[in-house]
Amino acid sequence: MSRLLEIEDLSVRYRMLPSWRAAMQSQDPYLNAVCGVSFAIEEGQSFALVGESGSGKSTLARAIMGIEKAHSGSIRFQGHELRGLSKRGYKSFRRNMSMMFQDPAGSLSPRLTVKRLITEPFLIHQIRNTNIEDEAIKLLQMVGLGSEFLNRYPHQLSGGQARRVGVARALALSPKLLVADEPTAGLDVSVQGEVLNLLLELQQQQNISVLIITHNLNVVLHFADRMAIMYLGRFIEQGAAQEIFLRPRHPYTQALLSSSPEPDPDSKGSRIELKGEVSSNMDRPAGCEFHPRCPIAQSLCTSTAPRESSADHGHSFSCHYPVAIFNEN
Amino acid sequence: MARTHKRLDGLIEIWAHLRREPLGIVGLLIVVLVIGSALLADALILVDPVKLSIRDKFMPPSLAYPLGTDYLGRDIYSRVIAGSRIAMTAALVAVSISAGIGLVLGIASGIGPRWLDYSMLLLFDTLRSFPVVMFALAVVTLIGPSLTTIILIIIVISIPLFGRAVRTQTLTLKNSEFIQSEIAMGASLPRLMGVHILPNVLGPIMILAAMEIPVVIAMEAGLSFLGFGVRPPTPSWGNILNDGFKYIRNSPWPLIFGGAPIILTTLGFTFLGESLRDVLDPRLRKES
Amino acid sequence: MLVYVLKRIGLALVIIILAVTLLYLMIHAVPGDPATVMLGPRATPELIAQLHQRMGLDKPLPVQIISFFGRVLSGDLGTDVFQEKPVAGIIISVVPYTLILVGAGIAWSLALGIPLGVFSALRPDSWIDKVAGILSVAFIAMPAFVVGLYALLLFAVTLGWFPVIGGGEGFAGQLHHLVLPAFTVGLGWVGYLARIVRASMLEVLAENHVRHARAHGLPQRVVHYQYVLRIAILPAVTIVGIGIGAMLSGVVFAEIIFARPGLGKLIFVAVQQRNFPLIMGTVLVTTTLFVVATTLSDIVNALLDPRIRERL
Amino acid sequence: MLSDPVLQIRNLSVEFSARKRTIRALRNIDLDIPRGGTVGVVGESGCGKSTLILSIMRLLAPNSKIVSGDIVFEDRSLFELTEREMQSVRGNEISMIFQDPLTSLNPVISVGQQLIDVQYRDSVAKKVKQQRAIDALSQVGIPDAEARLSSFPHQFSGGMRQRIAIAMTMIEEPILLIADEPTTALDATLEVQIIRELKELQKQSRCSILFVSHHLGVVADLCDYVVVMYAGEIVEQGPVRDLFYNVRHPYAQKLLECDPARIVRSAEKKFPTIPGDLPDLGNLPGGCIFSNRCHSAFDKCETHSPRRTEVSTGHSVSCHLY
Repeated sequence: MSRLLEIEDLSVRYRMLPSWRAAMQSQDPYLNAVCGVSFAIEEGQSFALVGESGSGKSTLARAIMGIEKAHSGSIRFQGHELRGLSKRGYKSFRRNMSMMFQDPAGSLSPRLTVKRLITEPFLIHQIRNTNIEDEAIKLLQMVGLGSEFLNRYPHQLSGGQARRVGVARALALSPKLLVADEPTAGLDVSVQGEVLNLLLELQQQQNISVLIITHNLNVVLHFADRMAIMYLGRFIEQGAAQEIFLRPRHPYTQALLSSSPEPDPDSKGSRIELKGEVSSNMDRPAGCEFHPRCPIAQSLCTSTAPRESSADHGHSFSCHYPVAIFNEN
Repeated sequence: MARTHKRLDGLIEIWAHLRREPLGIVGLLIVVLVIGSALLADALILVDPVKLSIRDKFMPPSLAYPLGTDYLGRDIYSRVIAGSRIAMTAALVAVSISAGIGLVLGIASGIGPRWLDYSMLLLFDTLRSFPVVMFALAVVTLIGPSLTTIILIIIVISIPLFGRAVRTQTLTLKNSEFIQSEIAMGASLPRLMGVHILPNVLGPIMILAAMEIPVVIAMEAGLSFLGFGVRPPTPSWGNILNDGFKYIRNSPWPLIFGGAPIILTTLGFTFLGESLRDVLDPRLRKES
Repeated sequence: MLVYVLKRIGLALVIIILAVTLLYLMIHAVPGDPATVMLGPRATPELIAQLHQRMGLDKPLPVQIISFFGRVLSGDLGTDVFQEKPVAGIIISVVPYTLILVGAGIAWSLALGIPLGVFSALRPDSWIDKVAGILSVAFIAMPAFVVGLYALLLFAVTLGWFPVIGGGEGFAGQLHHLVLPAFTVGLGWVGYLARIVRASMLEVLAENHVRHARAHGLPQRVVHYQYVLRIAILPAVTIVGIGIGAMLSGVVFAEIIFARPGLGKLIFVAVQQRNFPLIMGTVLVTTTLFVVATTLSDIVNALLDPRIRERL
Repeated sequence: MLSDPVLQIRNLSVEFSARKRTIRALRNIDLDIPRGGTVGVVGESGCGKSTLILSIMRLLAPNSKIVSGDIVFEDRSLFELTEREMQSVRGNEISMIFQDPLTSLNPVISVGQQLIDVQYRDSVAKKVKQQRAIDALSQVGIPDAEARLSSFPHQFSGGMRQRIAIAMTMIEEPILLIADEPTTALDATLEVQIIRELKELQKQSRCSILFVSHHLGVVADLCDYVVVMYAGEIVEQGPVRDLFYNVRHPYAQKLLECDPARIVRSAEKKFPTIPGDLPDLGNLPGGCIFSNRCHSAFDKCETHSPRRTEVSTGHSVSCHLY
């Protein structure tokens, strides 16, 4: 297997204050949305980014797509460095990477028909040697929609249908990498599965790599080979999805895992409650950034940031007092 | 071919909605009437609108002079009809030019670099901060009164209106997910503008333009009334009022019939514009 | 907050300076020089040169502009070459009339427009709301000067209830003279305010927090007048600022139609005489009034809305 | 049915008119809320959860109409009360927590004032009301409560705002609390906190809770009685253990299967779904509403509406299979 995407020490930041004002109030003028993140996706594999709102997962995805400017680090796609490329330079790679945005209907241009929407990629990349009409029908078929959808407009689609059109559009040029930002956001549980199944099926058929962003850990286990948990723009734990599910080492991961409990009336009290709320990106806590919320924080955590430790199978985490591994069977 | 079909379907749909708005229908009728009289003015007038017949001055409405005569005995009816042509010309020319310029500046401001946006905003704010009539009067002093001057003034002061609206619309679109998604697919800037931004901006601008027409008509008439617009004896509605105002104690008819078309036209365009907006505004349409 | 206020005032100053500079530039961009235009057929080379010197037209443009602002800062708007009087004095003597007219126009339109808007919004789609809606649109659409002319014709000339011309003597007399002009400049704003208040009130009524307040059993009165109106009134505040500015335009017509002293009448006469210093002065003063009004309304708006207050 | 209910809904049907069509949003709802108990309502979008709540609060939009049925609260029919009487029920006896904490507080009125406003019925000194507000805020875990009274809603995070909303109901000490998806808009780690606050509140005030959610895990944790809704009808209801361990209705079964937390258990690498679409509530087909999506539907399902059958004490299901 070869590495399709390699991210190294990537940071993204936004300017929040003009520098004179920042100096006056002795504040950092930047909001560090993503700080020093490294990971890789193999060809045909899927990788999940998990985190709560504001953790920087969408920003990271957009930086990879070149919509957001990365401040430092490296983004290598098929061995080519993407960071710092011009718009034109990026364009030649966009054929091979595509992104699905959160809002199913909102990410479709409102005045275009489904046919236009799903064949846009061909027009943008000036691919003329195909019959657009056939291609459109084929794509619709691929995502399980009939050709009667060709002339509909986005506002005439249900959430699930709009999502399917989004998938068709993203996969129109058979990309190597698909970035899916919360592909099930706003969908009912009974429809959620359909979209995920579709993505799974197409991924296996076409050997696409998928970077999926979600806040629902349970979706991940089924979907992803590897995953990373983000907190305040950093990866606090990363590894094989199965591994993290069975043996979470970071207390935050553990809490997240416990937060979507089985619908079982007798398993009461299994949820781990964290104190307080996610700290502000602009005002990061000293030491381990998770310590104000951590149920097991010690004095060391308030002063020193933990370094990344590794466990087996490429599993790594940043915690001074990782969760002990019990129920090993 | 397919495209014209789509347009036609759109028009039919608009009509279907508009039919249920009585006020909009009234507005439409008035607008058709005014535009019709402007187009057919030559056929509709009874006598030459600038022809004097001092003997018949200050006549009340009669068979010979349906709307009476003014202080020089000119036929007010013919002058009103001829005036509609001037009003419509001023309105259409001024509105379409300023909407066009506003569209370009607004999109540039919304999509361009920050410094451009700031300077555009400053320009719009500055142009808007002259009280309109004072500004107009100052300009008239400089380049002399004429229809062209009025149209020029109206263009300049309407640009900020359109520019700002387009800018806001563009900014909202720019941050929307569908534009982001086009960018992620590698769409070029001209493509973004032409295919995705422009069509979505155009609708609201058309409505705004329709709503601006009555304002322009009022402005032309107002400046002419003050004596700073269309030069007499050309029959503009404002000029009719000007004459009537001077001789208000002699005869009320020029004043009454000079003002009526202005009020009627502005009301007509406004009612039509309002109804069109209600019909076209997708937010409202979804509900009803 | 302080930063915002300062920024806003700074912006206002920049706009005033830009506006005046623009006007200055325009005067000079026009073919023919102002002195010649002013003097008309009377122009002789000597007279022109003399006027040039008196108006500072012989110096380079940037110097002219800067010295103009310099003089403005010391309260000197130049001298009216026709009456040989300082422009500032002439303007100051008529400003009160205009301000009173604008104030009266805004006051009565607020007093009628806001309750009308609230009333309509609380009974959406009732026949009263529909009538109020049509009237509002009609008031907005009708040009103020035609309204003024009709009012003059009907109430002053035909019925004789109100005086035809002048500013009036004594308080009662002034009030009597104020009625028709104030009616003229305010009518459109009754419509504007009613519409804006109605629309924003309906919008706020549909917001979640209103349902929340109702679910907690808050009395109708409290919900409508404290929880909703407080937010719904904000756009109206902004509009009043713009309204004052726009009325400065409207007063030109009102002052001419009702032969009332004021800035509008002043500039009208100045334009007819091509009296550039007086025109410049009046435009500067009205522009300043306009910008001050919009700036104030922005600041008041920010003060009323904690969300904006906070962000600044 | 359960003994001593605070709220009884009998045969409630509600319709909307939209685009000249009649949407039959709720049909024949029967539901009891026991004193001190917690009833969970689950269902997907369009199932009528919100309409149900708004009917109880009598805050339905003007284009809706109650076609039949009654809601009896503490021996009074809510539909027979005057608007003024209803006002004194709202907040005082039935209180409510909304879904989106970001929009449910008035943005231009200070939090303290809003907490005082809900006490308008009490004729005690403002000082006392203020003190109550402070106490309630500290109880729901807002640090520095006294100083924060003068803050405005936007100065609090989403989780904090939901706590403020809980503090409001805490002050009102209602007999019944309706919680409309109070955690849906919040992150997972905050959800745990809010649920604990709700449990705390109930322990203190012994109020009954009607808890609406689509998160089955939370319902299992919090509620002792569960109601499953689909397309405007109650398809199954029963005590929490009966329902989760012995689920009968095919829709309820599927819904449980689809719950993301259950997915982990299944070995098959495929996500469970419920194929098909909701029926059109403006043009209802005859027979069982779920028949078009049901995997065990038979002839009768398409022609006859199932009646409600009690399968064990308090556990009833509307399905021809039982």
